[in-house]
Amino acid sequence: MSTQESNTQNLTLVQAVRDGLKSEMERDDDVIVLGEDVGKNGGVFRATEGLYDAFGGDRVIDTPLAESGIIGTSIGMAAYGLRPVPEMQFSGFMYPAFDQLVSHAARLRTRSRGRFTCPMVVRAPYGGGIRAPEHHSESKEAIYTHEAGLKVVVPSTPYDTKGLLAAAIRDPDPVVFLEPKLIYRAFREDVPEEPYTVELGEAAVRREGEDLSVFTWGAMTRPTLEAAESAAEDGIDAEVIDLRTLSPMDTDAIVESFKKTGRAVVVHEAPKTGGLAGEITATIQTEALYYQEAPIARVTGFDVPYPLYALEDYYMPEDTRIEDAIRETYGA
Amino acid sequence: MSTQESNTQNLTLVQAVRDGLKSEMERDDDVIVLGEDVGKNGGVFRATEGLYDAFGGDRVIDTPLAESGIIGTSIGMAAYGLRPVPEMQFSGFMYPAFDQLVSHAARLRTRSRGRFTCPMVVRAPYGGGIRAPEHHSESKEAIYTHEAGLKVVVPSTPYDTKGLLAAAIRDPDPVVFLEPKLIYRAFREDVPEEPYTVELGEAAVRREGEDLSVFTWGAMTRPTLEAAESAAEDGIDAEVIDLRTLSPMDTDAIVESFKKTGRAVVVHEAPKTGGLAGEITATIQTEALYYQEAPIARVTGFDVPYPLYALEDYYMPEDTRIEDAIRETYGA
Amino acid sequence: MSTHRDPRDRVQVLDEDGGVREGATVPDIDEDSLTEMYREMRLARHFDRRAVSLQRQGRMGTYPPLSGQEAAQVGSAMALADEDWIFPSYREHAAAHVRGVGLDSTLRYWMGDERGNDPDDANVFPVAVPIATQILHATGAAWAADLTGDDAAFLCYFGDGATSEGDFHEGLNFAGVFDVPAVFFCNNNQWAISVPRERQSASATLAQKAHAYGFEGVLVDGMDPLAVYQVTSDAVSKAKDPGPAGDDAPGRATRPTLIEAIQYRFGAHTTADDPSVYRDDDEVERWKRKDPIPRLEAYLRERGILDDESVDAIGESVESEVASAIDAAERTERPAPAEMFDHVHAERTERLDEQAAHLERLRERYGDEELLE
Amino acid sequence: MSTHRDPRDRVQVLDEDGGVREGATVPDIDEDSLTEMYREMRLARHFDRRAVSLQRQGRMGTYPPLSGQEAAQVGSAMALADEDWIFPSYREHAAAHVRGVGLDSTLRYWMGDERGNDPDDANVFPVAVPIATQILHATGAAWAADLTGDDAAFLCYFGDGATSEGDFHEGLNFAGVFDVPAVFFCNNNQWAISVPRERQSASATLAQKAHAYGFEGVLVDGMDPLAVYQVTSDAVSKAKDPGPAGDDAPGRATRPTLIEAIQYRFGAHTTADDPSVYRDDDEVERWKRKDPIPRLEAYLRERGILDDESVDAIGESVESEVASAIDAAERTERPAPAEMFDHVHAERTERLDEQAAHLERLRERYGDEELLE
Ligand SMILES: Cc1ncc(C[n+]2csc(CCOP(=O)(O)OP(=O)(O)O)c2C)c(N)n1
Ligand SMILES: Cc1ncc(C[n+]2csc(CCOP(=O)(O)OP(=O)(O)O)c2C)c(N)n1
Ligand SMILES: [Mg+2]
Ligand SMILES: [Mg+2]
Repeated sequence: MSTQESNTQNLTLVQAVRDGLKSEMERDDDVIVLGEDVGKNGGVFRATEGLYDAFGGDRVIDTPLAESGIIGTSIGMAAYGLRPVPEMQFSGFMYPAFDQLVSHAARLRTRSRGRFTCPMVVRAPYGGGIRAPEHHSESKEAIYTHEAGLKVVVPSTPYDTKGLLAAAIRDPDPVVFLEPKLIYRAFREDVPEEPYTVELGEAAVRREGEDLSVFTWGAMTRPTLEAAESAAEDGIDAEVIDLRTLSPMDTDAIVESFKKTGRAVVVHEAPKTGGLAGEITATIQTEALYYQEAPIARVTGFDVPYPLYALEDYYMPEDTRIEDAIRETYGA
Repeated sequence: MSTQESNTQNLTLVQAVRDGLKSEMERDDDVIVLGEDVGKNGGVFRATEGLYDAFGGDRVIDTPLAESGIIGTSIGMAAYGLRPVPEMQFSGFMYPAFDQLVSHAARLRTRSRGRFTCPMVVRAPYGGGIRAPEHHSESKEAIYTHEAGLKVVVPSTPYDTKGLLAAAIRDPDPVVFLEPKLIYRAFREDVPEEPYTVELGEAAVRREGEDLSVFTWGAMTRPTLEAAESAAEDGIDAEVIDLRTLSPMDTDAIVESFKKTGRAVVVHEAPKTGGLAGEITATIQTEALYYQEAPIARVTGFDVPYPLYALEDYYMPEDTRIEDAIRETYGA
Repeated sequence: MSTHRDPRDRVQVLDEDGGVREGATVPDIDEDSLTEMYREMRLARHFDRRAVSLQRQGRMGTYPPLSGQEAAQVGSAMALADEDWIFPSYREHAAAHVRGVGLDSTLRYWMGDERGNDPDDANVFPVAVPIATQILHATGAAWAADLTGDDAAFLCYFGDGATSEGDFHEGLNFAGVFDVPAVFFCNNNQWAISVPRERQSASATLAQKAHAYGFEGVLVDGMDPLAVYQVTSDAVSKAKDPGPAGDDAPGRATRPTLIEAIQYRFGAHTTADDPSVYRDDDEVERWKRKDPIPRLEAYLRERGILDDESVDAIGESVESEVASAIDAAERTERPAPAEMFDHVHAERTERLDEQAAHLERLRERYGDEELLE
Repeated sequence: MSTHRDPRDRVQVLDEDGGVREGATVPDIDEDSLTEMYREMRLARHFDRRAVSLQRQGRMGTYPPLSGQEAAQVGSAMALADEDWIFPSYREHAAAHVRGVGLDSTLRYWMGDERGNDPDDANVFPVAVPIATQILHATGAAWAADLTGDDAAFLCYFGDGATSEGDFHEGLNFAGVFDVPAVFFCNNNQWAISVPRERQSASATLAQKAHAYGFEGVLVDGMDPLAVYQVTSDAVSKAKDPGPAGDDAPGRATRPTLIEAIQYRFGAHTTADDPSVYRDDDEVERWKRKDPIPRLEAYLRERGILDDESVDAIGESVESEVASAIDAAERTERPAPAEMFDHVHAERTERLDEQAAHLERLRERYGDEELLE
């Protein structure tokens, strides 16, 4: 995927987060990291490990335990000219900051007609599958995507993680950066040592195929690819598209793929009702209804509060369930 | 609409809210009303006027200015056995309570496997069009609808308002009750003096039609009906369905209507991306794709923060825009 | 620098008739500034009356009046230096004007036009409607200034009701922990819409809440512009040049201060509110005796700084300034519909382009009249 | 009833060797209860060790240990009457056990089974993971009890970190305004994961934060079970039977109390945490000298209430109680997948029925093994 000439490191996704933070902090003194346990402790997932030692306590800041406080002060900092990168310890703990995020971060530019802006990246580990306690497995990207003024990014590979994070940090507006923690350490990839960006708003084709399109993002990308490979053994050639940025969404890529295949499955962990599969389906069917050959399937979490871990494997979409939907959609 | 034999009063929608609260408070001593300015002042829209005098300060309670406090204490009250009906002064000010709503109200039953429950109705005036200041015009039903464990109701007539509110209050689980303030005083309707319920989860056919289905709710119902009448003059016979309850959604009614017409328009005030029109479209096309004759149109707010009032009329869907979509969809 | 006043002692300089109270120290303000202070308060009062009337005539939307609260706003804003910032709620029209925001901007904002919220070069943050949320922005900006070595103070206004919100707590707590140069200025006007101060908190004073964050709280007569000026000056100096936290200090923080300015809103909460439903005229009359404008006027007349002539001249200049501001605001062209799409992000997305184009198509097809009716 | 202690004075009864401190009054507790207090602390300590080991062996998920905090939990929970309630965070396994929650339930919960969170008939609210959120539930329930005329106290546990959250502020503020029978019990164990107490707030004590809400704050040695028992009893009595707010009171509220119990967590924040990254062994060792268990044991031996024999017997009974709880928890059948759909609302919706049916179809088609791999 990388065509860079520079030296590379073989990194996991969470290491790529750290490397991305580090290289942006080196590039730009205005970039600061703050949050609960991000300093000495290096974050509960070690995503900020080493940054405190490298940049000191004025740029890598342990805050009091208060999410609205973290996001609200970050907004003030951003408006004043810094580029804060606050961490929310888990995306399930972002809700206390929801008001600051949607009523202020998302609106500061429009409210002041551009005099004040909010270049801030809110990072949060998100998604399920790691046997964590209640509230540690949420996947609620849809509520941020519905909010005008916010951009929403979910990387699925180490290379993209570093590049998308850099693009988000350099973006003049607020970005919610959701990190699929299930795959924080699932695999490694070569990642350039140099800073680079992966443009926001562009989907990636992870597998080309002719028969059917599967749209997904984050931790669901891997089981989706597995399902596609397995379906391929029976001659079903699925295209797998990783959206990477959920807002703004790469509608062109979605529509283009669908026009080719005429069939689609959307995969996400979030509950089905009101999840982004609905948005994607609506987009497709406005722009490409006349290409459609079968109902678009949604493989998603169920409409239940995310269960404690004894049942979470029944809740999470995985390759078997995805493959089932691919076959049904192909056969429909 | 009402076939009751009892005496009726001719009420506006906001009067029906008040009447609904009053008659449920009379029926059940456990029902209490709390919020900012709901007591002596009777609410900034006068939705609770007279209740303080009728039921006293222990059942109609002015709280400190703190939304998380209001919802959080209501959860404790509900778990203890009361039936609190907290008011959020405007739906744009519910966000500070978002965490309590989604992390607790929505989950208390499932978390304790039914030992603790949360029979609570969160009322909030919602939607735009009244030349109000910033944050007073939000329409974010989608984010509550995405939350498993919450029910979401939006009435559009005085009769329904009283009946749905009663059903919500008697419901054993938390309900978000969004009141379209644009039509709080727009028209009157005969409303029985007796208590009655309108069942949650059932859509209402507001206009029968053969050519095309329009799905909407709340304040958008009226301009939609106007648009349908106007289209009818040119021989386009639109069916108008008012969903009334957004969660659980009356999928049967949606699918049934669509199977008859094969064409649909969805109308809501909320921003397009991630709004419920996506969910409705996805539902239709899974269940009735083979009946579909044209792309489903979405007439919605734009993907911008709700503008201050000099531009709000451009933002809000109204009959002309809806009719335009009806014609396009009919002609497609 | 720190004085560690007991938060139960109210700082006062002028009595209700404009005389200097026994034992009070009059702050060191030059005559021109005193005249300016008076003029700004007169301007605010007149502006307020006119704004309410514009709303009544349908020429403006909902408007939050400030009459009665002029001393708190003008006295505090005048205590700031050029490099300092204010973070207003929605009621600080007078403070914003002192800090350089044109009255026409303020009017445009309440006429439903976001462009009124871009205060040109003034060090004034945009209006914050959601209660208490701006406290965190002020703390964050003060923190950023501290981190980048800027020598400025950040003054944040909010009401008595705002002290009940979680954001008040988190904002003041962060300010204490990171010891930022912030002044938290609580306009305790006794009411949060219809909810009286006693209903907001069981604490004896709001000022004492500062101790929970390890810094000083000060109570001041908010209808005494000289007292307000004094405590704000002290707080601003401390923010910029703190001493160590004293032994009697409630904690470690040396820079921030919470000021509770006791005052009263004479009018309605907003033009949409009817205060007669929840409070007595008697109470209003009692507070009107503390009206800051006659108090300062009496003091300045007594000192020979004002006389009938200058008072009249000020009255006229104030009227004409307000009249031209209204004129300017009303003559401003409506924002173009496309404005809506232009400031969502730095650049429009494809979706926004499509939606803007769609709106233009609708406007062409049907005309604005039909579309807006 | 109210004592209005200065929140800077720490209440202590036992010294580090279990002797009674000079001038301290020993609370009135009968011998059986003292033995029970000791046993509950031993039980908690042993349970904790076994639970950590279950997690290490992959037999349980992430677990938050409590070693070092037994006195605060047991001492406070034992001060409650039958009708009283507790609202725990996620660490109060010992308090919950005192109040009647079986250890097997606690284990089931941390084994990922919601059924462990239904504490049968115990007056114990379910575990609250989002920090400080339970404070509002406790306030709300206490308020409801007050409104309905029930005579009960509501004790809410939370950590030092929790005091920074907005919900702490709103919860205590509501409690003050509505003067509800609540006791807010802050387990200040010096750390919120890696963030030290000084980073949470610049205030000299956490107890003094009570004044912001118009009620009393009390500081207690949280590793001294007798002192904890005493201050909690006092607070519970006051909650149920308050006097008027005294002249020196920080405000109007007469019932609520904030207790700050100074203590230390000996182990990791949770089994997912490595405290060596952020704190010194020295510090841990210093605090271990205050270990509540040997302190109470020495006191009880000195009083002749315990001897070698009874201590051993308690050790054995504690081990066997924990062993059977583990056995019971591990023998519990996994919850059925359908459970997920059954408690979303009182009744399943059509959508939930469909989704449950869909899951069953998948299970039939592919089998659990393939579906869960
Ligand atoms: C978060 C939030 N909740 C509710 C409101 C509605 N509201 C507007 S002003 C107000 C009262 C504010 O009282 P106070 O803080 O004392 O300020 P004042 O208006 O008296 O200046 C309320 C409840 C709001 N703007 N924001
Ligand atoms: C709202 C929220 N934010 C963050 C977390 C993650 N988290 C879990 S425990 C913890 C520290 C809590 O510290 P404290 O309140 O002192 O309690 P302790 O764990 O020391 O008992 C954090 C940050 C959470 N559970 N909830
Ligand atoms: Mg006020
Ligand atoms: Mg702690």
